[in-house]
Amino acid sequence: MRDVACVGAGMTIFSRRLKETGKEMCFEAVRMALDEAGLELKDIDTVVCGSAPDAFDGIHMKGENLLDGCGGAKKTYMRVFTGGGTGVLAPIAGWWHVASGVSDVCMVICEEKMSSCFPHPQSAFGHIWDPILERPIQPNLVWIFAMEMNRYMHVHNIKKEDIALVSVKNKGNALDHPSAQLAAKITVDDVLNSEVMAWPVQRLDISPPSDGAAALIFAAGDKVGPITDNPVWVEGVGWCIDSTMWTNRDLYFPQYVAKAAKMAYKMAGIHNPFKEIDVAEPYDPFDYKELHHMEGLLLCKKGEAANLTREGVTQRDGDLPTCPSGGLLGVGNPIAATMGVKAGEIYWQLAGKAGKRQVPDARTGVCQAWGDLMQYGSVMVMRS
Amino acid sequence: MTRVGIVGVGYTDFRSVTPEVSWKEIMYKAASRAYHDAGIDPRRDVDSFITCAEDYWEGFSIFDEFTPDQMGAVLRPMITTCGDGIYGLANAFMQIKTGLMDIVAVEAHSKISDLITYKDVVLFAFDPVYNRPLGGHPYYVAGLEMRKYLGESGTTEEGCAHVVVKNKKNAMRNPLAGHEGDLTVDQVMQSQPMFEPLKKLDIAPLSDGAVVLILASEEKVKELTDTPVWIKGIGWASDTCWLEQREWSRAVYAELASQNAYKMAKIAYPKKEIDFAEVDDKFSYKELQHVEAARLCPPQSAGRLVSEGYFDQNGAFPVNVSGGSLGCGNLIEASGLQRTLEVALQLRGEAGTRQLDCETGLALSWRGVPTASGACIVLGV
Amino acid sequence: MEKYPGEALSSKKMKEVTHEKWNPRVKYAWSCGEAMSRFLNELKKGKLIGRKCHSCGKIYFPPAMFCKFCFKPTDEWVYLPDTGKVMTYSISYLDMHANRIEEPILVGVIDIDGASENMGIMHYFGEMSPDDLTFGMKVKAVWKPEGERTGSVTDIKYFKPLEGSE
Amino acid sequence: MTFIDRIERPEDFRHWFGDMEAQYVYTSGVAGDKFFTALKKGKFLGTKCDQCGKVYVPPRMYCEECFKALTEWIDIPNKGIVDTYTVVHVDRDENLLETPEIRAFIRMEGTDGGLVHKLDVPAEAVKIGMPVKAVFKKEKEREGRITDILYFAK
Repeated sequence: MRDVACVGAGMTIFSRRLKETGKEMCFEAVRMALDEAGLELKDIDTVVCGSAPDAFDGIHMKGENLLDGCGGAKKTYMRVFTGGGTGVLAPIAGWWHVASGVSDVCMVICEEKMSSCFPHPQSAFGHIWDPILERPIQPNLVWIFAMEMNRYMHVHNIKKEDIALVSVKNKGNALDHPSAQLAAKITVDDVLNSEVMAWPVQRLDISPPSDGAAALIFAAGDKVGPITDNPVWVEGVGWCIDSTMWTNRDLYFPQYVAKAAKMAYKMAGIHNPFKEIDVAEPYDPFDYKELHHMEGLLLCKKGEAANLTREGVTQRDGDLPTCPSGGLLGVGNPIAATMGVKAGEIYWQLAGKAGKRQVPDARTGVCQAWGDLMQYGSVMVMRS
Repeated sequence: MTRVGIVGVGYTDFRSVTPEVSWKEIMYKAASRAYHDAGIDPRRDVDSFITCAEDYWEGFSIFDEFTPDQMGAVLRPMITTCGDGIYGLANAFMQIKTGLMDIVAVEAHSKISDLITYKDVVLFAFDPVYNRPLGGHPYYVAGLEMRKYLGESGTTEEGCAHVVVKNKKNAMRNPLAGHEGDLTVDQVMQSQPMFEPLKKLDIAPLSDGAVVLILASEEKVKELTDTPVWIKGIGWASDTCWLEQREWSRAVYAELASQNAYKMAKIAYPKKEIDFAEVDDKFSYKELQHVEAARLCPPQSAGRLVSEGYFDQNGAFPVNVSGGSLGCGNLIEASGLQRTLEVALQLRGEAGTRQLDCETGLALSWRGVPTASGACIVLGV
Repeated sequence: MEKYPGEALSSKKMKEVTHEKWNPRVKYAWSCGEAMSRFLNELKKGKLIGRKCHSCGKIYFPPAMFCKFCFKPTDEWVYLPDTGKVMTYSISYLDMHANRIEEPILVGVIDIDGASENMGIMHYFGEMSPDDLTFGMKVKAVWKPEGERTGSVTDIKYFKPLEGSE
Repeated sequence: MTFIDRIERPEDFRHWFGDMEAQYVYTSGVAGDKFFTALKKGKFLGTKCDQCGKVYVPPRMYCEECFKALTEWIDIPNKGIVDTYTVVHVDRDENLLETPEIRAFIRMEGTDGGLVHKLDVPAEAVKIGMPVKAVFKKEKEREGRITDILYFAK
């Protein structure tokens, strides 16, 4: 297994609508990553594109349409897609491109243009259901997150005030992120008084749909020297999928995230995640999900994530800074392109390039994505 | 680093309609046969699972959600590759080469008979601003490409008709095939012109079917089978996606993909070091374009050679003895695994009346209109 | 703070830049296959049917022809009562197209009695107010009249509280 | 025998009908917006890469090979040649068209690209290499879309 290091990252702003087409967004993110790594496209030998449902961009086999913007023209190019889990699974695919010895320098590029789906991406979400069992009920996607949040709150007796703290923290952190779409100074009361969508989920509990793209460059250990003296090594990868039938699991604990985390921790030699991890970027499309995924990532015992949040442990200057980037809640949620605020953020943090968001002396970081019908977990551990 | 081999194959036959099974059930059918063939239990022995699929072929916004149960992948590592079956094999190959995984199951299927508006979905892959607004039947792009290829290479329409006749005849000896037949060149030449010079019989008919291949590390291959098939080389590549920028007369993606595969397999003289090939033939002229691109015959000579029987089962270099897509049916994203399956069966000596005397075979796939992307795999014993 | 690339568009400006519109025609006739065909045909008769795996004893609802835990074919059809208990629920003020609605939709996951644990379906609740909804509550299916049933999960109108179970 | 129980009567097999449809609005992009704004005035624009000299039509925001942002816009004359063409006999549902329609890839003079579009030339008169030019809708009917061009013709 060859050593693999991340040597560059780039991303566009996240916005409800961008003027750029999907390809143009990819170009902007890839160009930024190349500039940061001091490389040109000829130095890249394979390209991995990660992009979630075609139904957002409105282009069938969207990976083919994006390829020239990703730098894939006349190159070894492939798209991987595991729903919302693509944000961290795509860099993992980039990792095995290099660790296998097939590629020396691999460009991983994730994109999503949800604004093409008119008037709201919600109508594309209408087709993620089983056509026989669920579409006839005409569900709204928020329903199942509300059911999961409800179950999580019920089993651990967690109050909404504590969950709202996550939204306050992340939207505040996002004030320091150049790509932020919904950065804001808000209070717990703002969250609790926001419009109820599907109880217990309210307006300020959710991340917004966005357009955006993000890129990461991975290089083999023996190729890193001339590129950078500040590489961030990929030391653990893990991914796991649960059954299609989301009604067949007790939603209070994401077992598929725990299995992916154990896989990554075993590879990275991590035995006590809370102690050994300096910065974490769990997937936070909803505020309760950050807590749900902190527990899935075994960063704390089941039901205790809310206490850590209340005690400020997850603040940037806390013992376990969580979502210092501002996450999906603050920066935006372009599904696959959230790689920029998950894997990309961990790279920038461990390389000491996170600017105002920098967590002091962070050496080991974990990022995680989650997707499909509450069924997919992808986890990556990096160290500088 | 460990070698990678195929230890199990599982497949359904290829038929135009399969009303008696849902997409889950056709996947389960192929997967359970593959695990049986490899002699393994997916719930214990398989480390990783890979599915090759595109959302709009299946009818789900995130098809990745609907794949684990029928593969035995519940609470296991699994991904969906948006590509042809050989792209899935490439991911499995790389996962094993890292040493993280020992046994990986790769699946691809077609339930295209469930899709009522196939041509609208193909058109939905066109660039939405420059190409799609002109509408029409999306296969006109193949007509443009065939015209350019015939013009540049001097190949005749009869040469393409010979491909159809050869493949449908080969399919007579393939029990899995769904579109076999004894046709004459004239029959093909007189079939309804659709996108001149492309005629109705030049186009491979759509088909349902599922194929699952089990890949394993060298150590596991030796443990599990005494007829191993090794992956000697694998490559995948794309020309630009712009219709207005790409090379119309040559399959550049096939040139790049086969080049990468040959480099890995240390093959310098493909024509001599490879015994037979299964290349994509979703349109008749594509087979000729692809054998030339993979340097399995001199450039611009494929049209003449196919008329002389050079690529027949008993010819100098057999191509598509399985019947190809023209004979078996176009399995969309599973076409690559269909090609690789035939190469694996041949190398295992399990090809029945199609059996060739061979030690090294090549499979090459193309992702269809309007893409310029393809993958190539070289297998050997 | 230096700005990352990208040019945002307001919804007004979106109409001013050149753009293209498209409504794809994408229609399917999914083959239901063995398990779902029988499941739907039984719903039309007002019955719930599941499938049992003898090697692990799990009873699947909705039915499946294979057991995803043992990766073996399931062994027998099993009729199930149309009662169950509430695993989780939500009270939604949004319909499928994210339009706000006054009268909330009560929806949740119902574990069907007789099936294995965590074997259930998502469905509506009715004849109850939002406050009545609680975890573990016993409910019973309310069916459409036979003549109106078409063989679909919506042949069940909703689940109402099971009498005498409070 | 994959399954232990099988449905015996074919009419018991069910099909479930549905769709995967939504409305879509696509921006033509940073480069596309300039191209189509010019097209609305009957003009063609391309971008030129100063590193490799490639002239892109349709114009790109970037060069595919050098992967540099392209800033040099040049006017492209309304002159092209037929690079390849096909005579289309069927519509999207494969019903025969009364009069076959011709589609072509027209290489724009002095560029490395061109446009795929309709060709208004009798089928027997079309030859690869023949010069053609774009025929536009009336100015006020144009909307800044590829369909502002009716077809290419001699």
